[in-house]
Amino acid sequence: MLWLVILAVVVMIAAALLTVFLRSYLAAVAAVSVVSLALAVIFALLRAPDVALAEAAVAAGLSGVLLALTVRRTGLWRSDAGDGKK
Amino acid sequence: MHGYGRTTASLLFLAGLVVMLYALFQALPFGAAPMQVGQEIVSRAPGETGAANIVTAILLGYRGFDTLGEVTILFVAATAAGLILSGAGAGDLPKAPGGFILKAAADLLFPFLVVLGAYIILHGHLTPGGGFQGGAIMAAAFFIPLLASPTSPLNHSTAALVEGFAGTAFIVIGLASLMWGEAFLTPFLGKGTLGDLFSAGSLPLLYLAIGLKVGSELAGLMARIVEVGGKS
Amino acid sequence: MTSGANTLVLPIVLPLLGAFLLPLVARFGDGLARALGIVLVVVNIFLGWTLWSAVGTEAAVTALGGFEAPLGIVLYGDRLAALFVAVLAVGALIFWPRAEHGGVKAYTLTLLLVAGGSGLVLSGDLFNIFVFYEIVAVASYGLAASSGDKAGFGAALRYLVLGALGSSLVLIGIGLVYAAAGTLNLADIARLAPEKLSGTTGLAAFLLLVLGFGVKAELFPVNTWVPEVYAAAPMRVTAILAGVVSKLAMVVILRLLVLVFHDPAAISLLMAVAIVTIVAGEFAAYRASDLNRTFAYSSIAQLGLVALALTIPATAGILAAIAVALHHAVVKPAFFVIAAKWRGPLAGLAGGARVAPAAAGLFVLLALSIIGIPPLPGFWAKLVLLGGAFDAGGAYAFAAAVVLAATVVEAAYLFRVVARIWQPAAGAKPAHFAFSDLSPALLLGVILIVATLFVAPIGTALSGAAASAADAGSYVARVLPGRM
Amino acid sequence: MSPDALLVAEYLGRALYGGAILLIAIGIYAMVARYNLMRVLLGLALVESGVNLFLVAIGFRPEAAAPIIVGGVTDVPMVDPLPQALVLTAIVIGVGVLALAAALLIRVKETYGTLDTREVAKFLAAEPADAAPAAGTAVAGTPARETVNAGSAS
Repeated sequence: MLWLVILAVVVMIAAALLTVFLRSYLAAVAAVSVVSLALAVIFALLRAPDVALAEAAVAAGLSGVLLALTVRRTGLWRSDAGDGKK
Repeated sequence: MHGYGRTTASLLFLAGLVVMLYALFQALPFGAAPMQVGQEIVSRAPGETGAANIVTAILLGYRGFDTLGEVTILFVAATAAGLILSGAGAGDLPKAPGGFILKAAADLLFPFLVVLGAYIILHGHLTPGGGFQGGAIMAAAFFIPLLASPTSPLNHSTAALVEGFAGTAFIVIGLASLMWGEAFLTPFLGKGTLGDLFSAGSLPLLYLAIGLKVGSELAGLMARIVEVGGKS
Repeated sequence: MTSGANTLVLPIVLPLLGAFLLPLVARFGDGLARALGIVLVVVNIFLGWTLWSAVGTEAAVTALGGFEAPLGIVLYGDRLAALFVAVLAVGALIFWPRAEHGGVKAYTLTLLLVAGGSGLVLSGDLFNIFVFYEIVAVASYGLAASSGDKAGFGAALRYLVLGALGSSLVLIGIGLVYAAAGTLNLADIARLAPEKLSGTTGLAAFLLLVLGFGVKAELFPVNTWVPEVYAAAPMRVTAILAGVVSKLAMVVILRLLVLVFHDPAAISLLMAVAIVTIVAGEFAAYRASDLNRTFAYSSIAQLGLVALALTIPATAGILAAIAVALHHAVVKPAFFVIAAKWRGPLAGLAGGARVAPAAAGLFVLLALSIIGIPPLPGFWAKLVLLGGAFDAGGAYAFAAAVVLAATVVEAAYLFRVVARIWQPAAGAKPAHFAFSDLSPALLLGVILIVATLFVAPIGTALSGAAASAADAGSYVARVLPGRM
Repeated sequence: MSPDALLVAEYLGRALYGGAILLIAIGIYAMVARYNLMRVLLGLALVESGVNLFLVAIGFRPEAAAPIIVGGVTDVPMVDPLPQALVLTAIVIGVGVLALAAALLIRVKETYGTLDTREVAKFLAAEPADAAPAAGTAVAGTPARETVNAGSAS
């Protein structure tokens, strides 16, 4: 179990870093969903099945869709301007 | 006042927070939860609520008032988003229908998702899952057809009707116990046999109300994000 | 348990029920929804009043769901809670949103604000307080953007981001408290605090909670949203947020201080935050170039005064905090009513006294009270605060000196405006006030004058409320009768 | 518990608390050091996830079962169910706040034509003399804003 948790944490942190540094916003949103999915796995391993289910359905699924729709609606899916440091 | 000075200050704050949290978590014993209240709930929940899933017993029984607040927050967010987006212009959306495959998939998925959502909601007091998880699935069930054919927007008035009545039901179930001289949200109806589908008194009813409310609210929220202009 | 304690839940649940029903009622006309909303707010004033007269020194306690504390959630209704339930409802009644700013949705959000705020002051459970705080917060984000003004969206989004970050800090703080004490019930935490929360963990938890709740309470450094939101939101929303909602967060901090964190380090921390808030607020108000921002920054300074009062030990501090908070709740919304019409740079206010003598006169009255000129209520509020601070001595004497210096700055910028209003008009004249524009402010002015006449009985009543709010022992005894 | 199990628990604790702190830190970094409001929102989602991980980790006990009674057996040790209930609440609250933020973001993009935090801050801090009557006119037309618009459209 220890190794599974460590693996999930590593995946989670890697995905979180991708969220910050990926240039494409749609990919960044996908990375946030990966963070939530890894978190759901951790929750399941920590004997919290209810929370794991909610994290997967609500945080990974719904808010992922929500953020992706927002990216689409604001037209950010084509550009990556206006970010980063000048 | 703005710009780099502020960013530097924020980064300093971030560094301070990380150092503080690191020091705190180092001192925090892991795996030795104090479980003052937790242990007492674990030992008393089956007898007091009749729910086999103790997280459900907490969410609907011991901390049912939190759950009412939680449902309310979704309602507040949906109302506020509606207020903000009413009068929004057309977005950057393709207005063409979503194509044959998506439509067919939506038609196929719809009954499946509804049944799955209802199952998860109704078994919330027995197995993992419940009103929130099932409600999210219900929301997906109602939202996918909308993606498939954007020209037929989700019927907001139906959603509002479900939302309003489900929220009212939660409070009315809570107030019912008040009329019998008990505190708000006191569970009623028999507790039944631990582990049966028809057990845990009024808790499954509450979860049903939550599931419907969460489902209609989340679907409405997403529909508002997608919707092209138009007042809701 | 007192009989009738079960009704403690009504000031929360009835507005909530109304909010859920409002979109359905609106099908029969927006006017009906508006009427229902207003009726429910009036009912809440009544409920607050009955609670105040029912509780006396013995607070009403109800265990929700019949699950006794500390397992379930309890509501704790003392006079302090009753007072703020009523004040919030009165504020919502006077500043009920106009139809053109969001219509039925704004009515719904206002009702939710009332429900959430009542829950915030009544709840006796740390996490439940967080949930109600979020209701209040999310409703304010929505209302802040309801003007449809261009600046509103940006201001509301920045407010939301800061607020959500603050809420995350609160959650970490709650997690730390739970990890140490294993309970979320405030009375139970109070019982265990000397043993479990006296060290650095407790201090860190307090810091996180103050930073988080400080977003609504306009405390430094998490108050950057204040001038932006107050400038962009509809005047009625600004009045409610500045006048009442900010104080509700202060009530939470008060409960935390009284029950859980009596550590000298925690007190010093809050005092430092309060002093920086006062100084930064008054100087920013002095430098502000328009009326709305002046009042926004002055509101920050006033809430710094409330926080400072909370650090003064025992009943004196709580009395001072309640007095300053209530006085500010009357005066500042009235100021914002005036600022809503007199927008633009301060230089443009010349000639205001000629165009709108009633508004100008009211402005002078409010300014005198907030500076603290006797016999206006503001004087008594500041007197109680300074008296408490000097009695406590030590660092408090320094704090009192800061308050006096801040008062001088306050007087400088307010009289500068007054002088400007009485100047002859140079170019374009300031806006004229229709009676309906000024009526909420006039009503508050009348309340201020009535309060001046009845200072003594009000002071006695507030002392009683403060004394029972300061009594941590009786809080624990009422909530956990078997566990003392 | 055996020494081995204790060691495992210690490493587990480090991994979980460390993961939570990193997640919170990365999230706040995204919120303060990147200048696009969409990135700020994503950062917010990360911070909330980190806090939720921290809360669940608090309630964990090694060698304990999930808080669900199976087959009527009630005397097995269980992990603390209370933090789990809190996290469920927090997740749903987080989604609500995120949805509202998304709605505001859409309107910000629509009315300002940019999602750059610096531009939005500049607009809000502008002197009331230009900003107040400018509900639709003056500010949108300033040269600086036009360049940004052009930049994000290309």
